[in-house]
Amino acid sequence: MLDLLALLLIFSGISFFFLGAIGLLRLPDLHARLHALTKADNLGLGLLIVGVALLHGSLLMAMKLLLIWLLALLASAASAHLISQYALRRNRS
Amino acid sequence: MTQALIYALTGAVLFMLGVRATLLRETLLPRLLALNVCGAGVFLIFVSLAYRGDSLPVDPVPHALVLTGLVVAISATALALALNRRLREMADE
Amino acid sequence: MNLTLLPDLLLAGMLIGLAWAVLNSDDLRRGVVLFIAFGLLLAIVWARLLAPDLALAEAAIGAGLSGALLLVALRDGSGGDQRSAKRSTLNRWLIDLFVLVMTCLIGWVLWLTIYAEPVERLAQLANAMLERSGVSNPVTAVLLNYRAYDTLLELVVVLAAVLGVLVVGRERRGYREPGPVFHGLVHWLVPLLIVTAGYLLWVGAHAPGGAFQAGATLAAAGIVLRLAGYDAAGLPDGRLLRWLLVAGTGVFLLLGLGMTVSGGGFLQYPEAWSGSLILVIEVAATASIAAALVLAYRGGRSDGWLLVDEKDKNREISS
Amino acid sequence: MNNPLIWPVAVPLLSALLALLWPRRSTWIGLLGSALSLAAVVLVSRQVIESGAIELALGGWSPGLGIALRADGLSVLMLLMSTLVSMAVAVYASVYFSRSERRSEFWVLWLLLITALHALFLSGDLFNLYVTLELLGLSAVVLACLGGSRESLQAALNYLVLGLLASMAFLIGVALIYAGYGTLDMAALAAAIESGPTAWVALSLMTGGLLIKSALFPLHFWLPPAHSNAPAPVSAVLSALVVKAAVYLILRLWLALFDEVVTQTAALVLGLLGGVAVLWGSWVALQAERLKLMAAYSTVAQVGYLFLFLPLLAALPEGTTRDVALGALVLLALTHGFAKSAFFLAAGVIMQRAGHDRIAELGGTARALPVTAFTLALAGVALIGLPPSGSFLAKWQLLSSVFITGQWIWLPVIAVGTLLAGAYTFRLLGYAFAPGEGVGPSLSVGREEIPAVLLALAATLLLGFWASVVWELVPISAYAGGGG
Repeated sequence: MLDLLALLLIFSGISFFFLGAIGLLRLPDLHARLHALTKADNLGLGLLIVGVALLHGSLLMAMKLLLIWLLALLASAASAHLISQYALRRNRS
Repeated sequence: MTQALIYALTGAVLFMLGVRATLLRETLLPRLLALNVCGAGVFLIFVSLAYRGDSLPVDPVPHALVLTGLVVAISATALALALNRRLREMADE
Repeated sequence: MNLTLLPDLLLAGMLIGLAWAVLNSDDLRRGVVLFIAFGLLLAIVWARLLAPDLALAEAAIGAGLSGALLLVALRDGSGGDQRSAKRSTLNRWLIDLFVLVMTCLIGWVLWLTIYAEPVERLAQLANAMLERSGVSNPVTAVLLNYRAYDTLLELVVVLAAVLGVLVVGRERRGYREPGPVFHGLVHWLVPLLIVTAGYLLWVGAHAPGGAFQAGATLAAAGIVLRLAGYDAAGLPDGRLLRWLLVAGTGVFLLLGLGMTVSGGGFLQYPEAWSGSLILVIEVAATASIAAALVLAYRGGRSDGWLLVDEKDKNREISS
Repeated sequence: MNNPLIWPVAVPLLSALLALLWPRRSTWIGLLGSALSLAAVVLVSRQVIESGAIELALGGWSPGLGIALRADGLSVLMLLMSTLVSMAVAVYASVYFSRSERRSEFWVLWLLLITALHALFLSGDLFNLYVTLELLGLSAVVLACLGGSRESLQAALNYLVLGLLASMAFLIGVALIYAGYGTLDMAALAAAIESGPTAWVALSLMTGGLLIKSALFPLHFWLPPAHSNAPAPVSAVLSALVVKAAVYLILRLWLALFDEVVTQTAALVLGLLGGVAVLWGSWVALQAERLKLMAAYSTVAQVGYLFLFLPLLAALPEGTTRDVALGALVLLALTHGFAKSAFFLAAGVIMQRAGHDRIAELGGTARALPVTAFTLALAGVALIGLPPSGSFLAKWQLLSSVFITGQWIWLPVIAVGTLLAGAYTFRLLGYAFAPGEGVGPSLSVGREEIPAVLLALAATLLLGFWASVVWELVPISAYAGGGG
């Protein structure tokens, strides 16, 4: 039962990644693409990590995975910010 | 051992693709990329030799060799890039 | 066709496709970014082939630091134009033929040696001797015990390369002050990277990790600092920097020679001590590797070079 | 302490680190380090002469799992040449770089280069050889661009890229060997290797890489710019030692390791390339306008001579005749090492005094710099192969091997090559001994002139009269099936 839930979470995580990738390819401008990418990937990674933690079933591993998620959030937020800032500045000048 | 063979053959292809690009390209940066791909091919061959199926312990010797090779490769890349930058500056002066 | 091979075939195909895209892209910036992606994919392949030590090293060195060096080279404008060499059609045709023939030959040999008659290589011996090596991570045992001499010479290679970087290059311009978001990130990230490096160094004795991964992580901290406008990138100057660069090779060599003088062979650790000696060597090596990699990113000094420090300068002026 | 094999590597390495830590003392550390390396090599040589080939298993692990250092006749001869040449060049460099800003950098990298050479000559492990090759290549590249001119940097960069490609080819050969034989130790491999696709493909890849590094025609194009634009002491070691290191490895692989595998045809191909290199290199050297460029092309030709021996060695039956031919090859390599380093140092002296090295404007050299002109003449004697130089004896043996094997095709190559070498040497000497004002007068013999003349004397007299030592040492082999 738990395994089934985990698999469900993992698959929905993966589909978020997939949607994010489609968004990256299809959306018209940079900001919209960034939006699609970061939102979808952060959520997708979160679901994936919860799924993997359930499958693994140990608290220590769950903590480690949580740490990874937090770091990835931090990195993607900061880099999305930097990229959009750069794009704004370039558009202005 | 089919997995090992797949990766070893991939390594051979990567190596020769790298050689080809080194011979065909003229400027430094593409050549450096090509040499790094070359190196990746050789490393892939080494690591696939170490792999003996998911159940047997791997052969650690090729892993250590590849680790050494990686560090040597980045040292050489850094030196080549520095030389290239100096040449560039001299051309501008 | 065996279905379990599908993921492997997919990974292998993606590697080749990415390599092709890297090598044949006319836009250099695109080539470099694809190369970083190639490195990350390679890290996944290492993990698949049960080489977690390499996966860590590839992600940190192969994709991370090489990527940073290449990107900064693009920023310097050292890309130049990206035309392929003006080779004649015959020449190109000959090169392609040569490449095809050699690929087939190498592939044939690999098929013969891996598939047709598997050879017993060093796996069993290396794992059997693990008890006597002082560590329980077999890769660390090979790197710092069985084949420690290779690693010593490799540290010398790093030293020679970084001296070269310093001889030819002047320091790059630093970056301007970052915005508040990046500044905040740096304050979190740098301590975290340092802690991670320490962890990787310590854990290398019995799990994936070790001096190279730790050194690369530490170097990443230095690069992040420099990106955030700290021009020194956390490195000291002059004399201290020289000691830092020499530390890895020096400690390694002196310990090895010490063992020779005290009656053993070169780098023949006394068995009871080998674990701690390896740790000492790794700590020094981590410091040197990190310093060397950050220097490679930063470039030489604008005012001559690190071999000349303030005292020397004053002396030369006064004489 | 009774096994001295680590010291030829450890001493220069330790000195390099010290020179990096105390840059103000770097000149003295460099000279002392070179002298102590010489002492370490002498220690090793004495032991090899007295008790035969020696082996050191590093870390106490059996070779195979661990790495072994091995010294036999061939490696001892190469070690002796490299340490003697580098000692003399170091003395010259202490003058050449005395007022240079790059002094301390030079000494650190110089000592690292010696470390790499010694490690390469002693290594008994294929992957370790790759690491030493890379160390040698990188330190040579950095030394070559110490001059700082645009041409020297461009040449160094090309040298670096080609060197990397060459090392990759070597490394994939090593990978195939490990795939097929499961060991990297050269002694174990020499015993296990057998003729077959694995050995053929691996050998051709490794040889291909090494041919680039040894600048055999038509892969020589990187050498003349790199060698002729470097600072004089660096050119001397690049031409005399670094190229020889690659040739040494080819010899090692072909004679000791792949003795069973090498076919007549493959050896013939390399011999033919060597023949073309002799003719082409000498011809271009004859037309060179600059002294250092002439010396660099002469190196291309001299490397060609070494490859002429390969088809002869492959044809000769194992035993004394083959050892004699092998000894002649080594003798030729040694003579060229001494003579060419003397030549480059002399060129450096002239360049510093005259400010240029255009051959046609060298009139007056003999009057202004008699010792240096004498050095050029002596080195020329060795390059042509006149008695009493070592190369005279070597070429004599080369000819006699041609007679024994009946491979007459090499006879015209040797004859024309020698004539061309004579022509370019006498052309140079003609200008140098002619009256003129190209080179300013000098009052005394400078310290920088002595090392060159000693090297030239070593090439002509020492190797000529003590050539028997070479023939005694060469048959001592650490590898089964190699050398005799």
